[in-house]
Amino acid sequence: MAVTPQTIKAALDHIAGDTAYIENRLNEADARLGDGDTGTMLARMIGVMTQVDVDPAETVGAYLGRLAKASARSTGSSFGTLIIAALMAVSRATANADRIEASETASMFSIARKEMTSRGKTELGAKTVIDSLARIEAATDGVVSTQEAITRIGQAADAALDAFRDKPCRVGRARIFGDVSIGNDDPGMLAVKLIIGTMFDDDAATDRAVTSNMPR
Amino acid sequence: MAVTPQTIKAALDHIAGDTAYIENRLNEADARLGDGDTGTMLARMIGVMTQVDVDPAETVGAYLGRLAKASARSTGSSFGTLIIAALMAVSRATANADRIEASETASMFSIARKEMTSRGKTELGAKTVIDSLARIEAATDGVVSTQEAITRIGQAADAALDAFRDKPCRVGRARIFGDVSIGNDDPGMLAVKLIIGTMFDDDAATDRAVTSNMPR
Amino acid sequence: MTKIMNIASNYVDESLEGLCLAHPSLCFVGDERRVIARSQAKDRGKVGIASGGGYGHLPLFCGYVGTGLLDACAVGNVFEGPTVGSALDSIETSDGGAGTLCLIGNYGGDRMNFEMAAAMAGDNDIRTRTVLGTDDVASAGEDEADNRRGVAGLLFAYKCAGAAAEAGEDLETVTRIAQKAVDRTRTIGFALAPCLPPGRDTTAFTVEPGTVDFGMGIHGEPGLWHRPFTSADDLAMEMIDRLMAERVSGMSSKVAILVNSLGASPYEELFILYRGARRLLNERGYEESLTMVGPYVTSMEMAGASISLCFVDEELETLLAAPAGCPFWRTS
Amino acid sequence: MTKIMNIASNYVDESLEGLCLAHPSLCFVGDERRVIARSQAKDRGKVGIASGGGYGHLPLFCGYVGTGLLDACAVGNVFEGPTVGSALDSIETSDGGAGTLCLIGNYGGDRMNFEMAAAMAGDNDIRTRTVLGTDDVASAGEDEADNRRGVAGLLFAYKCAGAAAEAGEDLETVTRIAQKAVDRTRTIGFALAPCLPPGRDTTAFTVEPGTVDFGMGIHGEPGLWHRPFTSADDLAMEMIDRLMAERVSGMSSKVAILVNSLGASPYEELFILYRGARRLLNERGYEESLTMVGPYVTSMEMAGASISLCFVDEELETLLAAPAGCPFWRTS
Ligand SMILES: Nc1ncnc2c1ncn2[C@@H]1O[C@H](COP(=O)(O)OP(=O)(O)O)[C@@H](O)[C@H]1O
Ligand SMILES: Nc1ncnc2c1ncn2[C@@H]1O[C@H](COP(=O)(O)OP(=O)(O)O)[C@@H](O)[C@H]1O
Ligand SMILES: [Mg+2]
Ligand SMILES: [Mg+2]
Ligand SMILES: [Mg+2]
Ligand SMILES: [Mg+2]
Repeated sequence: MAVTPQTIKAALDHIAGDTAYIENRLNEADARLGDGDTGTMLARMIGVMTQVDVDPAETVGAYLGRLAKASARSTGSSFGTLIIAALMAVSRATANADRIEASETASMFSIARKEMTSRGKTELGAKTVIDSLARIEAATDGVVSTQEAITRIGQAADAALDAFRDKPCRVGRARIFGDVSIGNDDPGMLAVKLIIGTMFDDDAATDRAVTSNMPR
Repeated sequence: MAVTPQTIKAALDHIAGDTAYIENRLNEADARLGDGDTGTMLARMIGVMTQVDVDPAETVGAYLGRLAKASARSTGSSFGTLIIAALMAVSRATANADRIEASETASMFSIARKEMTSRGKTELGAKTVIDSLARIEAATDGVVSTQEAITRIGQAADAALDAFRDKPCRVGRARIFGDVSIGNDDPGMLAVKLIIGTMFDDDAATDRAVTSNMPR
Repeated sequence: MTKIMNIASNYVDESLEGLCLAHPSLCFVGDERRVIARSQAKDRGKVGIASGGGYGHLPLFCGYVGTGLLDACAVGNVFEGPTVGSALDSIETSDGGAGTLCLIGNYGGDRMNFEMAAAMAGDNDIRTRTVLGTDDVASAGEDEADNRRGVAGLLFAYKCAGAAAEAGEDLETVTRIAQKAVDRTRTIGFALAPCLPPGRDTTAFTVEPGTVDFGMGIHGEPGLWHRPFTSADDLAMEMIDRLMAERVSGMSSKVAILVNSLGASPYEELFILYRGARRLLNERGYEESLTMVGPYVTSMEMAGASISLCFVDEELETLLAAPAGCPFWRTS
Repeated sequence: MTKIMNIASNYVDESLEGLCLAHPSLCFVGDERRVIARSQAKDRGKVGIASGGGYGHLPLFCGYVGTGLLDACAVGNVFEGPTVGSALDSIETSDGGAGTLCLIGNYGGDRMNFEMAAAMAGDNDIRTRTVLGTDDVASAGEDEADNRRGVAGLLFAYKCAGAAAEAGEDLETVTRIAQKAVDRTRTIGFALAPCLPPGRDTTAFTVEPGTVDFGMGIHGEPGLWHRPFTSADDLAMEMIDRLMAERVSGMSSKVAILVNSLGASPYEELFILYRGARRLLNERGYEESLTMVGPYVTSMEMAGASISLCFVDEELETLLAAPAGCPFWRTS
């Protein structure tokens, strides 16, 4: 099974069922380091995206482009804008593709990461969404099956959080609060885990039970 | 024992020891019907009055006049202004008196009440400080000993509160809130009880214990 | 809410000092340092406009000292009327030989102290008239309209009387105009959260979070009802209904409107409330002559808002539009 | 605190509608109805000044559209940058053929969206320059000053750039002036109570009652320290010390000062804080060229205040004093 507009739409609908939880978790994470709105913005963006119907005849790129445009009318926040920019970049790369094969996973994440890096003017290691994408990119290099890709994405998103949790943020609102950010997950990185992780994962409920028991 | 500048000063010092309690009680009463500041204003006024030293050579009227002038620089609230006006009126009436005899008690309260009535443009029965003074005036009519006067003042102040508690306020901030004011003491009337009552009364502590147990 | 202050007993004096430092058009007058006056020399021959009131309502009262508005203003303690001494100082400072109008809110202390001060001023050959702001429809029924409290609508009387005085009208005319502005102005407000008078441990009153205290006074005097908050449009509807319920003599189809923050409620939300009110006014065939939306008459950090309507005639409309300027408001 | 609103998702749009109804000098532009522009026809040949930012800070950002200030302003959701579409609309509307300066706060979303919009405008032959407000000294060290957030001090850049544009200066000059104003402006703030973004159950952050969160951002970004409140004068001292700690190139002995309420803190208390700051400035030999005390850049009902200093030279001083007018501020 490869990624098509239909599978993306199904995944979006799937997460849309979980936004209340995701929204709270991310707001809470952002409240410690930023302005506490990552979750609300993302929930709204997902809502907007699920309104975009799939046209059976369109390419992946066309669909992603329409998702990006719809989202672009809904927010101008940092993270939202980075997501929109990444969607546009992937959309351009898949303009003529009916599907994205599992073996293309790493290159898609690479496109997203590079676009975010240049838009966000942020290097690797600053404890942002970019670090999560870089880890996923590396972890999915060479995968051939969708199932394997999904597993590795989830693992890499977790590993990225673990690797950076005790590092200081070096970008955005939390930049100078080294002490504050140490021990706290970056909301953008956490979003990657909760969104990309949940998107394809029916065991999200288990995961939720675990994370909600984590020490605050 | 008659009332002289010295006994007035002693009485003021006596209440000054109790202002925290009086302040809270009156603020609380005013908060239900007005703007919650009767106690704070009165405590400040008493503080200002105790700063006025007695000149051994002066008449009662002279001393009261100086109390009024000092107070007049400290507040412009309704109740404060009525008190100041009443003090001025009594001061004029006692300009040449070294002392006020117990038998003059009723006429002094009468002077105060009349001044407040004309300044406040308020009739009897409106559930204000004026009703307390009128009751005291009636109760002290004909008294000859200071002790008797003190007892009757205390009783009349209580009786006035009891008589008006379940009537609606008809003046000032609480005017149209008949329902709200029913069951609540008017802060000005309560002030008369707490101040005049406490002024000469060493059993104030007992009284305090009783009133603080009253249903709110 | 934590208050930005030093010691409570200096709250008013330090704040006034900052006000005058920030706005050199204002200065202190009188030995109590509780009268704020215009810094520029006064016009001999102009009718003076003096006001006064408790502190904690900025820009009201003393913030409206300025050209085309007040000449001087006596300042009391927080939520307490000015003393008779400062009321007198404010009258004497305002007077330029043509008499002075005392234009104040209808509160016991304010009224009594200005009354006594006016009597004293009379002894010094200063002619005075007094007009009391009585715009708060929540504070008494229509039959007792003269007993109502003065709240945000006093601003319209300031503006009209100030413009008339600046135009050289005499004391009788200025008084008539101030009274007309008062008679044609209605205000209603609501509180969403209380304020803390400086030096107190507890707020002067309480508002259950999520509820509205409708009709509450600017010092926290109890309101007409309290219920859970529903929506800005619902409130706008009830406010406009109540403001329109009473007839105004010579009522016109033009109104000046003031949507006023009591303090903590932000501009964003005033505009939402205004939008609701504006729609209703238009639906009912009213046209707006002057629109003001902002914190004009506050109660420190109290949350909530009020709406004032002044049913203008041609005379008032012209006076409202006349040039005027003070630190917090400018028309031209 | 209870918000005066209808439904949360309409908060921004209804509020903007009220704003434009109350102030006919402002109008909507663009199909997203998220750009506020001057109503009067634009000057061909004048350099345009476009801005944009999240909502919830009125008068900032869009309240400063007016003569001698902004030409147009894109409005995002509460505390979110404007979309690229509205950023583009704001640039196109501002442009009168002489190029447009994008003058915005240094926030990721705002910057990225204006960057993309500027690129698109370039495709339509509109010349743009961008200057980012970076005045919040609490948000990064001196070595990283370019990374600082833009807060209340952006107002000085608006005023100076707006005056230069109105005076007919070209795009390079207007850009240079805006950058100079930014370079010479420093702000520090503190929060005493949080605000509630519409539609949320809980405040975006918390401030323990009775404590100060010093250095907090206007969206509630964490501050430098939090401790119990002591006094207004103590805060004024630490604020002025921190604002003065860094050298400004060509630092003069004249400063423009803005003592700003973050929302709920009342005028009374701003003046107490201002009094403390003013004394320190005078003691240290500074003279004030422009003084502003009030709610100029807020965060809805957040309590607290900020102080901004702009170390002016003659050029900036003249530009700050030039006539300008918008619904919330007027100089002349
Ligand atoms: N310049 C940037 N480069 C990379 N990632 C960024 C950048 N700015 C923000 N982010 C990511 O976005 C997240 C914050 O998103 P969000 O709260 O939605 O934005 P905002 O800061 O506008 O409120 C951060 O946790 C971080 O991962
Ligand atoms: N016009 C009046 N006539 C008589 N008594 C009055 C009048 N106004 C106020 N009072 C008395 O003063 C009390 C309120 O005092 P206070 O709270 O100090 O004044 P304010 O209303 O100015 O806050 C009332 O309870 C009432 O007894
Ligand atoms: Mg955020
Ligand atoms: Mg009271
Ligand atoms: Mg009072
Ligand atoms: Mg944000």
